[in-house]
Amino acid sequence: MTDRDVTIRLGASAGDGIQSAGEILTRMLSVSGQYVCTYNGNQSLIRGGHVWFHLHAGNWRVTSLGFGIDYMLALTQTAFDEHIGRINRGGAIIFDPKVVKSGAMPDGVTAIELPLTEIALKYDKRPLMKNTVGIGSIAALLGLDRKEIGEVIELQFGSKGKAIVEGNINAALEGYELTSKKFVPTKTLEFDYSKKRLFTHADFALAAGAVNAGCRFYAAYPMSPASPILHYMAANAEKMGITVLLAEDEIAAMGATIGAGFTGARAMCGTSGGGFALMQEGFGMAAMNETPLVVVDVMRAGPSTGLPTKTGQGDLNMMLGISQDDFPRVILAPRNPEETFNIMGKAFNVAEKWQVPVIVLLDFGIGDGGYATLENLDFEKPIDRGKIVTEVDAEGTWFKRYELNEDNVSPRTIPGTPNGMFVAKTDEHDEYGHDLSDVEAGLQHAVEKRVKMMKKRMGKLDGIAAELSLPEVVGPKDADITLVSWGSSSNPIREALKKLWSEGVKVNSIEFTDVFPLRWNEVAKLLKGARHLVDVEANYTGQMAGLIARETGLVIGDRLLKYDGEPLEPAEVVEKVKSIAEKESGISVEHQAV
Amino acid sequence: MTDRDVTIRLGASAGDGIQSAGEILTRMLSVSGQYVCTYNGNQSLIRGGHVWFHLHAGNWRVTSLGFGIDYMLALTQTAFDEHIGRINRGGAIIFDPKVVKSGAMPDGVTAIELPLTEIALKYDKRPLMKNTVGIGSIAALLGLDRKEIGEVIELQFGSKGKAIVEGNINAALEGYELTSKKFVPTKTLEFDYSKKRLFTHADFALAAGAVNAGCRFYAAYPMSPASPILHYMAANAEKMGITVLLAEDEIAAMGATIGAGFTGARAMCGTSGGGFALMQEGFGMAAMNETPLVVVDVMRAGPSTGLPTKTGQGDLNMMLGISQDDFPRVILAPRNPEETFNIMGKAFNVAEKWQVPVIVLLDFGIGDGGYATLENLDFEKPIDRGKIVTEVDAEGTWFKRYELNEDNVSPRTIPGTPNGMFVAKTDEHDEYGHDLSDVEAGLQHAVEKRVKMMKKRMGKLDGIAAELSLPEVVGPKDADITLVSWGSSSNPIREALKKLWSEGVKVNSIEFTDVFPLRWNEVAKLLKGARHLVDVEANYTGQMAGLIARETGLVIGDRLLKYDGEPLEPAEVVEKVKSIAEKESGISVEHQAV
Amino acid sequence: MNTKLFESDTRADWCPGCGDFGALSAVKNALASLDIEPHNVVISSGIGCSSNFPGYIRTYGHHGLHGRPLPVAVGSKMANPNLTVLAVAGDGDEYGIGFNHVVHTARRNHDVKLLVLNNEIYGLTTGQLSPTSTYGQRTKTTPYGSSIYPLNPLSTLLGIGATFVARGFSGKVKELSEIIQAAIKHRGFALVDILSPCVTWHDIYDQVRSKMYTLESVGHDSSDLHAALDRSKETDRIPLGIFYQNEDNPSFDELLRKGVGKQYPVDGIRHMTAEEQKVALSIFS
Amino acid sequence: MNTKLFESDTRADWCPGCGDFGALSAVKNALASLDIEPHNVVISSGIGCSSNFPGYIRTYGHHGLHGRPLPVAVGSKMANPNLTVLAVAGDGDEYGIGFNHVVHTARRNHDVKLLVLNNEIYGLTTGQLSPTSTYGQRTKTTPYGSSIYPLNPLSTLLGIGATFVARGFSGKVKELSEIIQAAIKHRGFALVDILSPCVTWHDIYDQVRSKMYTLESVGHDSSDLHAALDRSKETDRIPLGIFYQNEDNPSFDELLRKGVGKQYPVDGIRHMTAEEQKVALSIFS
Ligand SMILES: Cc1ncc(C[n+]2csc(CCOP(=O)(O)OP(=O)(O)O)c2C)c(N)n1
Ligand SMILES: Cc1ncc(C[n+]2csc(CCOP(=O)(O)OP(=O)(O)O)c2C)c(N)n1
Ligand code: SF4
Ligand code: SF4
Ligand SMILES: [Mg+2]
Ligand SMILES: [Mg+2]
Repeated sequence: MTDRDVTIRLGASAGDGIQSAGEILTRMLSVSGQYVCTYNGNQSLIRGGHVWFHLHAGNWRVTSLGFGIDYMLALTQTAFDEHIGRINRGGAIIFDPKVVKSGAMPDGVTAIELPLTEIALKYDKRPLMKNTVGIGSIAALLGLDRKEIGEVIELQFGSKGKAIVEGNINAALEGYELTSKKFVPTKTLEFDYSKKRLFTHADFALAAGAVNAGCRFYAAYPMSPASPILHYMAANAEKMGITVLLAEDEIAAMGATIGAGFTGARAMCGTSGGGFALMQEGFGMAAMNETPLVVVDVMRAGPSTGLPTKTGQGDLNMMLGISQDDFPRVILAPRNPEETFNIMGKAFNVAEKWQVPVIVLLDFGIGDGGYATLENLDFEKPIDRGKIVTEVDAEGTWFKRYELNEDNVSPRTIPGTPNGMFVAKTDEHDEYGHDLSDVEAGLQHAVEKRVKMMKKRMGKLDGIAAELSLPEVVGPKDADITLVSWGSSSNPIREALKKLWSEGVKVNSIEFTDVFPLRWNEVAKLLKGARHLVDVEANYTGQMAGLIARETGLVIGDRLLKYDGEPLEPAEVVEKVKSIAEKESGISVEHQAV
Repeated sequence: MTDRDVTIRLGASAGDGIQSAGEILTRMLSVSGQYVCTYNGNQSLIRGGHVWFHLHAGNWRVTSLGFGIDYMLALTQTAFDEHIGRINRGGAIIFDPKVVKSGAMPDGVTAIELPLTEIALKYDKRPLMKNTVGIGSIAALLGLDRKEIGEVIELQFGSKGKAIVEGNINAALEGYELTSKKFVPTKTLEFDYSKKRLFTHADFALAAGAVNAGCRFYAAYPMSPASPILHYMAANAEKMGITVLLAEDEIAAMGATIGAGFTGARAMCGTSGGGFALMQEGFGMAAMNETPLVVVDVMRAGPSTGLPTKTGQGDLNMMLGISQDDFPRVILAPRNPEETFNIMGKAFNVAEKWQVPVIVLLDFGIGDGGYATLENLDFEKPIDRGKIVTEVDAEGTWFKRYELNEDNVSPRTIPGTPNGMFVAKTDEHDEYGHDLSDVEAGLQHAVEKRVKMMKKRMGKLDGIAAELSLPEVVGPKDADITLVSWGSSSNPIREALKKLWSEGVKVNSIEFTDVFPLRWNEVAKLLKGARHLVDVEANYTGQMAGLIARETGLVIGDRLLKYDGEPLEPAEVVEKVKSIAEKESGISVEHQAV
Repeated sequence: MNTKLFESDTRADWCPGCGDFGALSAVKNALASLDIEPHNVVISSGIGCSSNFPGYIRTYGHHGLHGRPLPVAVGSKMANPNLTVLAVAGDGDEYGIGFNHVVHTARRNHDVKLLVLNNEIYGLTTGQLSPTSTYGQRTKTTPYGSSIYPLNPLSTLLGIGATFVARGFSGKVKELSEIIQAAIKHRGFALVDILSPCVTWHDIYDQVRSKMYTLESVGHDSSDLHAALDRSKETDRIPLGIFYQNEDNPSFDELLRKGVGKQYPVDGIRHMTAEEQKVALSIFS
Repeated sequence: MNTKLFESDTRADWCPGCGDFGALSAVKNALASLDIEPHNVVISSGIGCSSNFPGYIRTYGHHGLHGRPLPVAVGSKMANPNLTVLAVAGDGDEYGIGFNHVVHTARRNHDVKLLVLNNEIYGLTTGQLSPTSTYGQRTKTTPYGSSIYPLNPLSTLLGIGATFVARGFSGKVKELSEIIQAAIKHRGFALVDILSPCVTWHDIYDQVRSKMYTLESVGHDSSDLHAALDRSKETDRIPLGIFYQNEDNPSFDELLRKGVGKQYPVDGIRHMTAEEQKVALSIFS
C-alpha cells in the first residue's frame, strides 16, 4: 500500500451551507477508510462573507492541511478568485459557469464546469443543493463508490425527511455522473469500505474525554471557539448525567467550578482567551486554596477581540502570568482531537492528585475549526483522586487540610464528611486553614509558616514535572535541523517532515504536549544537542521559545512564527527548512511553491 | 560631616495609634534635616494584632530600613518579645515595666524602663498618649532639640484641639526629660534645623506626579495597598480639579479609564494585583484600540488574597502575560516615592506618544507602607501628547485613525473633533477602524492587512525601548559581584553596598526602573560583563531574572529571593554577598548578624 | 438635521431582516431630529451582532468588549460632559455579563443612555440561551427547552430606582426614535430595551407584533412606579413606550460638577498650577 | 441541636462591638435550631471584615475572593444538593463588585442563601464609600460628603423577582435567627440583608435602634409585592423582617434535577458507562 492523499477545498458564501457540505465529505471519506484533517475558514458573523472548508484525506494518518489544493469546489466568484492560485498542478476546480467567470486557467489546472444551480433547482426551490452536486462531482474525481454517497447523505439529512434526503442524493449523483463522464481524475484515493473511521474536533473530544474522566460538572459562558464544549455538555446532560451551568459570566463560571471542585466533583470550565482573562483571579484562588479543577482555553487569534473565528497560539504567556504572585499551575496542550480525548484523564488526575488547577490549551484550528480522525481512544485510564479522606477522627475542631507533608500534598476532605471541616482560604493560612494574614502577619512564627506554605505550594511543581512527559522527538536523532513546536503547531510539521525526508533533508521535530511544569534540565539537554533549532508556533513573539529561554537560557534564534490567523501549513515549514538547509549547505534546494 | 544614621522601631497593638506615632517621629526628624525611610508593619484587620513602625533616618540619603534596630519602643509584651532579638549592640529598648516583663536583656542592649501608662493617664482618660511619651524618650536618645517636639505635635494634632495638643506635648516632654536624665545615648544624629525635608509614600507621590502630568481623571475600586491613591484624588478633587470615579469594580474602573482616555483625558486607574487581574481584558482592549492610559499596580504579597498588608514584587509575570495574545505594553517600576513622582510625566508621555497602555508597578513597601524623603521633584517635565489632530478635512466619511506609518503611530482625533470620526476597535481592523474580522477574515487582502496591523502595534516596542532607560549601574565598573534588582528591591541593596564597600568588597548594582520594553542587546552586554551575578527580588521564582533570561538567554543562577511578605533588608543582601565572596575567594569574611 | 450626516460607508452586515437595522435607523433619526452633530456623539458598544452598531453610524464609536459598553461610556461622559454618549449593545452584553454596570450606572444616574438590542438570544455566538431567553426556549445550550427563569430587565431597573425605563420595538422605527429622543433628553441615565428580533436564531417578529400595544394607548402614567412595575411584568401582552420617568434627581454629572466644577478632564492636560503645587507640597511635609 | 457544635477555636477578630458578632450568633443559632449538622453546611464568603465569618463557625468554609461568594456557593450546591449552602459577605462584596452574581443567582432561584452583613461601608479597606453608603455620608473617598445615590438592595431584588427578600439587624439576634431559619427553609434563593454596624468607620447602632420596627408589627403581608416595594423604599423608618416570599416557583436545583436526575456531580467520578460510551462514539462518527 502506497501513501495516497488528496486535498479538497470548498468555497462559498456564508449561508450556502458549506460547513455541512464539508462535514458530509469528511464523513464520506471517513467511512471509506480515510484519515482526515479539516479546517473551517469561517467568518465572525452569521450570514454573508466568504467561507471555505478545507479537507485533507489519505490512507495514512494525515495531521494537517496537506500541500495546496487538489480539488476545489467554488460556488462563488470570490471563492474562485481567492483560491485559484493555490490549486496544485494536476488539480481541478469545479464551478458553475453561470455564476463564476473563470478567465484564463493556471497551467495544469482543469476547469470542471457544471450546471450546479440548474441541477440543484430540480430538487428544491432554493438552489441550496448546489454544494451537494459539487460533492458528487468531487466523489467522482476521487473514485469513490457511488453507493457511499447515498449512505452518508442519508445519515446527514435523515432527520429532515425523505424528500430532502432523496433530493440530495439525486443531486449528488448527477454531479457524480456528469463528472465521471467528462473528466479523468488525476489524483484518486485508495478506499477501504470496511474501515469506518471516527472523527471529531478537539472541543468535542475534550468534552467526551472529560466526562469519561469523571467530570460531571461543567460551567461556562459562551465564547467562540470554546462554545462547542458547552453545547456537548448541554446536549448530553441527561444522557450522561452532567450538571451544566450556563453562568452569567466567566468569573461566575470559574467560581462555580471552584465551588464544585471544593465540594468533591471533578469540575471543569472552558472559554477562550478573553474569557480566561476574567477567570484569572479565580484561578489564583484555586491554586492558593488547593482546589483541583480543569480549565480549558480554546485559543483564537487576538489580541483582544481580534479575529474571533481565526486561529493562533497566543495565550501561553497569559497562562504563565495568571493573576498576582507565584503559584503552581499545570499547562497541557494536546496536538489533536485524539490526544485531547486521551489527555483529559491525566488532566483530572494531576489536578486531584496534586490539588492544583490544570489548564488545557486548544486552539480554533484543532478545536471548533477542524476535524481529525480518532483512532486510539483510551476509555480506561485509571481515575486517581489523590489524597481524599472520607473518615476523620472526631478529635479537634478543624481538619488539618493544609498539613505540611513530604510530597507537599495534604489530605483532603470534602463537605459532607463528618469532622472534616476546614476553611479553604485565599489568605495565607496555617495547616488548618486559619489566617496567617490577619492578626499574626509579620510575626516571626507566622513569617516562617508563610515561607513553608509558599514552599509547599510551589514545591508541587517538581513533583508534577516528574510526572509530566518530555516533548516527543519525531524523526532521526541525528538531524541538521530541529523544529520545536507545541500543541497544534506540531501538526503541519509532521507533514512537512514526511516531505522533507523524502527529499533527503535531515530534519527532526521536538513537540511539546505537556508544557509546564517540565524537567527543564532534561529539556535543555534535548535541545542543546540540536545543530540548528527552529521554533515554530502561531504567535508573534514566540511564546514557547520565550518559556524555553526563561527556563533553560537557550534562545532559539531561528523562528517560523505565524500570526495572521490562518493555520500553519506544511508548505510553510518545508520552505523555511529548505531555506535554512540551502544557506547552511550552500547548495540550492528546489523550493516548494506555497 | 560624617555619615550618621539611626534605626528606630515602635511596636504595639493595633489601635494603639502607633502609625500616627511613627508619622510624628518621621516628621520630627524630617524637619530636623534628616533623610528618612520607614516601614509600616501592620495587620489585615482593623483592631487587634501586633503592629510596628520602623524608621531609618540619617544625614545621608538612606534608602531602606538600615541594619537592625538601634532604639525600640515596645508598648506590649509581644512587641518586646518579637523584636528584642533584632536590637543592635549599643541599642536600647523603652518599655513600661508594668506592662512588659523583660527578663534577661541581650548583651549590650539597654533597658529603658519608663512609666509610660502612668504619664499618659495624666493627660487623658485613656492611656493613648503612652506612645507620645515614648516618642519623647526617643527624641532624647537622639539628642533632638526639645522644642522641635512641640512644633511637630502641634502640626499633627492641631485639628484636634488645644487640650489634646498640649497633653501630647507635655507627655512627650516628660518622656524626654526622664530619658535624658537617666541615659546617655549611644547613637545620636546630626541635626540641621534649617533643613525641612519633605517625605511621603509612593502612593501619594504617584498621585501627585500624575496630576502634575495632566491627569485629571482617576477611576478605582478600593484595594490595599493602592487605596491611598484614590484617597488622595478624592481629597484633592476640588482643589485640583480631578474627576474621580469610585467604580463598582475594577473592570468598570479600567473601562471608564479607557473611555476617558479615548475621549482625550490623561486617564489613570489603580489597584493591587487581584484587582489588576480583573482589569486585564480591558488592558488588552486599550492596547488593541491604541488608547493611551496609565494603570498602577501597588503589589502586595500573594498569591490570591495572600498577605494583604505585606509586601512583595510578585506581579511582574502577570504584567508580561496580560490577557490573550501579543500586544505592546510598557512597564515602569520606580524605586522610591521621589522617583515615582518624577516618572509619572514619562508614563503619560509614553502612553500618549505611543498610544499604548503603561503600567506603573509599586509595592506596599514603598507605597502605602513606607515613607521616604523627597528631594528633587520635577514639576516641569514637558507634556508631550503625541499625534493628536485637532483639525480634520471634511472629506471622507471616517478618519484614518489607524493609518500605517513609519513610526507605527497614527494620528489621533478625540471625540468632539469635527470630521474626526472613527471607531476604536477591539476586533482586528483596517486603517479606518473597520472590521477585518467580520466578513473579510481570511481573505488574502485582509490577512495581509492583519499582519501589517500586528506589526504596527508590536513595532512600537522598538520605538519605546529606544526611549526608555537602561538599568542604572551603581558602584564600580569593575566588581567581583554584581547585584541585579528592579523597583523597590534596589533600596536595601544601596545600603548594603555602602557597608560592603566600606569593608572592601568589590560589588556593584544594576537596577532596573524601566522594565519593559528595553534594548535587550544592551542589557545583555551590561550583564554579560559581570563576573558573578546575583538576582535580588521579592518573589519566589525570580520573575525579573526570568524576563532577563527570556529576552537575553542569560540565566542568573545565583539569587536572593524574598517572599515572606517582609521587606528586604540590607543585612540580608550583605550576608548573601559575603557568603559568595567567601566561597569565591576562599577567605572567611566576618558575617553580619541579621 | 439630515440623517444622511450619520451614514457610514460600511454596509451593515447583519442578516437580512435582522431587527438591528430598525434600531439603527431609529438612532440616526433620533440624533438628527435632536440636531446633535455627529462629532459630538460617542457610541460605545460591546461584542455581539448588535455591538457592530458603531461601524454603521457616522459618529465617534468604541467597539469594545463583551459586557463593557457602559464603563467606557461613563468614562467618556465624565471626561467630556459636552458629548452625547450612548451605549448600544445586546442582551447578552447588558443583561448577562455586564449587568452589574447597568445596575450601578443606573443607580448613580450617570447621564448616558443605554439602548439594548434585545433579541432574547446570543446571536453572534450562534444561538445560546441569553438572560432574557424565555422559559421553555430551545437553544444550543437548552436543546430540550430552557428551565431557567429569565431576567426581567424592566422590573429590575424599576427596582433599582432607575429614572428612565422604556421599551421599544425595532419594527416600529418612528415610535422607537421618539423613545430614544426622550431618553437622550432625559436628566440622567435611561434604559431603552429594544425588542430587536434575531431572524436566524430566535425570530419573534410575529410574536411581538401580535402581542404589542403602546402604553400611551392605555393612558399609562409614567410617573406611577407601581403601575410601571405591573406593566413591566406583563407577559401575555407586550407594552411599548416609556414605563417610568422621573426627572427630580440630578444626574451623577450634575452632582459631580457641583463639587469639582467645570474643570473637565479633557481640558486638564496641564501641569499643576502654583496653587495646586502648594497643596501637593503641604501633603508631603 | 446545641450551638456549641458550631463553635470554632478561633477567636473572631472583629473590633469589639462590631455588628458581625451578632450575625455570627444568629447563624449558629439558626443552624442548630434547624438541626443541620455542621459537616453538611458550606459557608462561602468573600473578602472583607464580614467575610472572615467562616473561620469563626465550625462548618465547611470557603473564604474566597471579594465579590465572589455566590458563584462558589452555587457550584457547591449544584455539585452536592444535599448540603446547606450559605453565602455570607459584606455590602461591598455583594452589592458592589459581586452584585451581578446576586442578580442572576436570584433570578435563576438557586437554592443558596445570601446573608449580607451590610454596614454601609467598606470596613476592611478602612472606610470607603460602599454601594449602600448614604447620600451625604463622609468617608475616605467622600471627604466632603457623598453625592452618590446608594443602591437599595431590597427594592432591586424585588424588581428582579427574587422569591425571598428580608432584612434583619445584628443587634436583634433572636429575630435575626428566625429570619435566617425561614431563609434556609425557603424554596430557592433567599436574600437576608443584615444591618450590621461598623463601630469603627460608620457606627449606625443608634440610628437603626431609633428607626427600626418589625414588619410583623404592622401586619405586613409578605405575599404582596407592591406593599413590599413600598416598605423597602422607606428611609425615615427601618422595617425589619420578611418583605416578600413566594414559594410557587421551583428552585433552580429542582428544575435541573428534573432533567438530569439525581446524578450528582460528586457521585459521578467514574468512567463512562457502556451506554454513555455508545453515545459518545456516535457523535464521533
Ligand atoms: C469575555 C467574553 N465572553 C464571551 C464572549 C463571546 N461572545 C461574543 S458575543 C456574545 C453574546 C452575544 O449576544 P448578545 O450580547 O445578546 O448580542 P447579539 O449577538 O445577540 O446581538 C458572546 C457571549 C466574548 N466576546 N467575551
Ligand atoms: C478584586 C478585589 N478588589 C478589591 C479588594 C479589596 N477589598 C477587600 S475587602 C473590600 C471591601 C470590604 O467591604 P465590605 O465588602 O462591605 O466588607 P466589610 O469589611 O465592610 O465587612 C475591598 C474593596 C479585593 N480584596 N479584591
Ligand atoms: S444572527 Fe440574529 S442578531 Fe445576528 S445579525 Fe443575524 S439576525 Fe441579527
Ligand atoms: S472595621 Fe467595622 S466592620 Fe470591620 S471589624 Fe471593625 S467594626 Fe467590624
Ligand atoms: Mg442578543
Ligand atoms: Mg461593608
